[in-house]
Amino acid sequence: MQPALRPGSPEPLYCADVTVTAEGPAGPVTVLDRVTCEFTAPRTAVVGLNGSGKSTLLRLFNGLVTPTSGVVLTGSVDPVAFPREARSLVGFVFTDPASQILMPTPLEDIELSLRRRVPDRVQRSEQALSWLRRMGLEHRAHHSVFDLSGGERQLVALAAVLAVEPRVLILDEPTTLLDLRNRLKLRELLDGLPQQQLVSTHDLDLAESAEHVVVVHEARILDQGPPELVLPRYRAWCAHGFPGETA
Amino acid sequence: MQPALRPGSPEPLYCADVTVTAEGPAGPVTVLDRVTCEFTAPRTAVVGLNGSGKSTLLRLFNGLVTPTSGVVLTGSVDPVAFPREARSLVGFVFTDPASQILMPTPLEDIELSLRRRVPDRVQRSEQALSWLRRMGLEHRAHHSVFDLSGGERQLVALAAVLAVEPRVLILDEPTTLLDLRNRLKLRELLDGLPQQQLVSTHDLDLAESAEHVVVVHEARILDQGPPELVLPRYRAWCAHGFPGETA
Amino acid sequence: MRRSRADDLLGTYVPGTSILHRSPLWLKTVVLLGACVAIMAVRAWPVSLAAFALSAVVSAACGLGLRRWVRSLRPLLLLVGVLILYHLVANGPARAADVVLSLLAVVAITRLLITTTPLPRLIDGLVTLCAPLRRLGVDPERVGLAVSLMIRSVPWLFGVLSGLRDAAAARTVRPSPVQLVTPAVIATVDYAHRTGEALAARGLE
Amino acid sequence: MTAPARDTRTVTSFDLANIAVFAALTCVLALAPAIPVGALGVPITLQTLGVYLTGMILGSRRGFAALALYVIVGLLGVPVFAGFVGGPAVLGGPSVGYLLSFPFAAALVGALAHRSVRAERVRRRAGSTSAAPERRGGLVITLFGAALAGLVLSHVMGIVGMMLTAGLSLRAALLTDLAFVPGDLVKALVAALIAVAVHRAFPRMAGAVL
Ligand SMILES: Nc1ncnc2c1ncn2[C@@H]1O[C@H](COP(=O)(O)OP(=O)(O)OP(=O)(O)O)[C@@H](O)[C@H]1O
Ligand SMILES: Nc1ncnc2c1ncn2[C@@H]1O[C@H](COP(=O)(O)OP(=O)(O)OP(=O)(O)O)[C@@H](O)[C@H]1O
Ligand SMILES: O=C(O)CCCC[C@@H]1SC[C@@H]2NC(=O)N[C@@H]21
Ligand SMILES: [Mg+2]
Ligand SMILES: [Mg+2]
Repeated sequence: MQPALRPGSPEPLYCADVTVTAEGPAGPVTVLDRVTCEFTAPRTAVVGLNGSGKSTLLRLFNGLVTPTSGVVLTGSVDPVAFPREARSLVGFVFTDPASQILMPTPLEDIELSLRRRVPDRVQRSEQALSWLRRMGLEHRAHHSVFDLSGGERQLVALAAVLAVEPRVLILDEPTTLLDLRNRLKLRELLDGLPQQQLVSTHDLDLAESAEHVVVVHEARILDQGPPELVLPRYRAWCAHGFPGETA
Repeated sequence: MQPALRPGSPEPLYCADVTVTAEGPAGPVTVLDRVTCEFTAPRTAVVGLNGSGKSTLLRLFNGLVTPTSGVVLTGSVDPVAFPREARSLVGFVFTDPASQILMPTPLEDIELSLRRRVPDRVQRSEQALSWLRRMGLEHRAHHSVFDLSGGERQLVALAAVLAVEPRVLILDEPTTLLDLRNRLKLRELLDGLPQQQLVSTHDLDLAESAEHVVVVHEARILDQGPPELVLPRYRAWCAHGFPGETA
Repeated sequence: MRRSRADDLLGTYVPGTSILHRSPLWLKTVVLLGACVAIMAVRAWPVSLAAFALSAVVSAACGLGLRRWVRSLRPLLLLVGVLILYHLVANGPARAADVVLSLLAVVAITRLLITTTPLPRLIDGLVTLCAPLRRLGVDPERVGLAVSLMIRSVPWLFGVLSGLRDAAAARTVRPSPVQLVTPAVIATVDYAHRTGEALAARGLE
Repeated sequence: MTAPARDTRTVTSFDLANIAVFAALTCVLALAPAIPVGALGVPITLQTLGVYLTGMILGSRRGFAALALYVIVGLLGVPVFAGFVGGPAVLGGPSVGYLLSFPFAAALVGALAHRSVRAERVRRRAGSTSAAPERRGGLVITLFGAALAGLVLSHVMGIVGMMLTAGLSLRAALLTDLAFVPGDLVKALVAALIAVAVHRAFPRMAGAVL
């Protein structure tokens, strides 16, 4: 049995004049600074330096971060007022799969995701197994998640999110821990998914595969556009200094 | 004051017929399987899939892992019998700097490294500061390490290891958590160091910069040689299946 | 990896050049802790009140500010309320005033010590203090190292807990508290392992 | 294998890291909101969860050291006790008995818990057919029993502490203490459930498999 995926009409991810400040050690820090943007491409990649604000931008859309000012819209839902609704629309995959997998074995973890929609236990187990099969992880179903390699764990985390059949997929640096083969495998898997995707990444090969690339720099959106235009500029900035910097 | 670095004549890292087994959930697992190798190049890169045994191979040389059978030599020291001596010869940089930085602030962390060799507190403080200056992190000396960005943290970890003036530097995936700019900066820094280096990495650009590349696959060394020969083969294996696999 | 305000409680040092900042640690400790012992021993509310007021004055005079002084006492509010109620009913107002004022005074005075001494100095002091333990086979340097490690681990632990809360929220699942805390404790043990390896790798056996 | 070889006499770097991190865990649990109950205002806190967990996971020697470290750092003035309190003042306060009991309770829990973890493992080695007997609940019950021993120890010391510092009668002290029992029972059970998972993930924590 193959789990059905709703083919998605695009759910625009939209934010207008969003500022996020957080309590730092020396007073408040601006993590996002009057950001306005709209993501509708099938895959949007967010690139930027460590600490530029990528993860914070991604977290806006499922209400994990609340803007200090400004408006956020996930599809037609306001994630600030209705975080539950936004979260059922958006599947969020964290960088560190260890902090995302909540149950001791992959099968149990995916069953946890299915609990609400599939009340029957036998059916639930079957569906969970079929998700693992899609990931090529059937043989790992009953292993402890601590015995899985980094790559396998990241795939389990993704399966657990896909099992809720979200309309939009947000992935925060999904390839950091992966070897080249797992990176290629994950890319192939993402390419085959019908969902709209928003991915933050340091892996510029993955960014290359997006239709739209956004560069976040010092809490603002510095540049955006098609990858073939934006990525060369980003590479140059990394090597020779960002605009306004004395490299 | 600029800390002096001993220019190193190569310290061969050598292992002969080394097997490492570990306790798995279903009986013992072979993590390294009769591995014989010698690393003398100024920079050797170790590549391989997740869980292939790279980190285990690196840890052999400072006695963090004890072989089940076989002989290991770090320079002329046997790290099994003399772990202290091996560790003072070898500086080891871990993937995750957060667990490597042992003190609450960068300055204290580097002072900790200097404690044994510099008994005077004022001198120690000064030398630690001069190491931070070399890394361009002087202004961060008294910040909590949790306020540093990922790149800054990795540089502090490296400085703390360099402060003991080791002859050999072993780095386990030092660039995974870093953005492109920090990756370039770390590479530049490594290029400027006189120490012999052994680096495991999924970052094939970094592997490209080594004089010698080793491919670890399923607990064995599958291939080694100059990067321009080995890396294309490794890329092909990742995409189309390793020898003996039904891709 | 993220700071919340709770992490700051361990890094309460406030830089400055006042007499308290400059005086040697042993002197400061003897005077301040001596005052605490005296307050606890005398057990008279006017004395406690005087000491309490004095701690506010010293706090202001050393450039720490009254606001910080008040903030350090705020967590005690609930406890103070309970104590006042109980002792008013059971033992009368004098006893209530004494219990509450001596508690507040002693907390405020010890706070003066850690706000005017940088943590590394405090740990050095502890190492010196632990010198006699050498005879019992305890290495004082190791005690100091353990304290530093503990303090640097607290923000990390706060980060793990909030990370797991986020993960559960993002999946709109409601795992039981045990299911939620188990991965946190396992991550904690893993972190301790990695820290131990880092200690060994840096030759700090 | 990755852990440096254990030496029973000295504190290895591996032990030191565990001691420090679990002392920190107890701090974090102590700083969760505390609810003062009873006449003396001794609060219900999550500290005892830290005590039971530390004992069950680290064993008696390291467990004692971890909680001793926690208590010493608190006595030095770092605000790590319930309600952000720190300093030697607590020695004259009503909760002194509980606080001083923590290292001993952790040691007691640890001794009992590690013994049963090792016994469980020997049983499994000896040809038990079940795939993962540790999941079958037996170990949860023995670990819960170990925590109960620690619970009794800390409550006895706590009662003595309240009698000495606040001049309560035995009866009044017992009544005050009773308010903590239901909560601590729950914490003991939670600790046992978590510790079983931890021992499953890190089989070497309880020492070499016999
Ligand atoms: N809750 C918070 N409290 C304090 N600082 C915060 C908070 N959230 C974010 N920050 C700071 O804001 C900045 C941006 O954080 P963010 O996680 O979005 O960066 P990022 O672009 O994802 O970086 P990386 O590539 O390293 O993952 C960082 O400097 C971070 O320390
Ligand atoms: N102490 C241990 N107990 C059980 N299994 C272990 C132990 N140490 C390593 N392994 C297993 O041995 C294999 C090799 O581990 P290692 O960490 O060397 O891989 P790696 O090549 O560094 O992988 P990665 O690229 O993901 O870091 C993994 O499958 C790991 O699960
Ligand atoms: O001041 C402190 O930090 C110590 C508080 C002690 C609280 C005791 S521990 C045993 C019992 N169970 C609780 O939940 N609270 C009390
Ligand atoms: Mg991020
Ligand atoms: Mg590795």
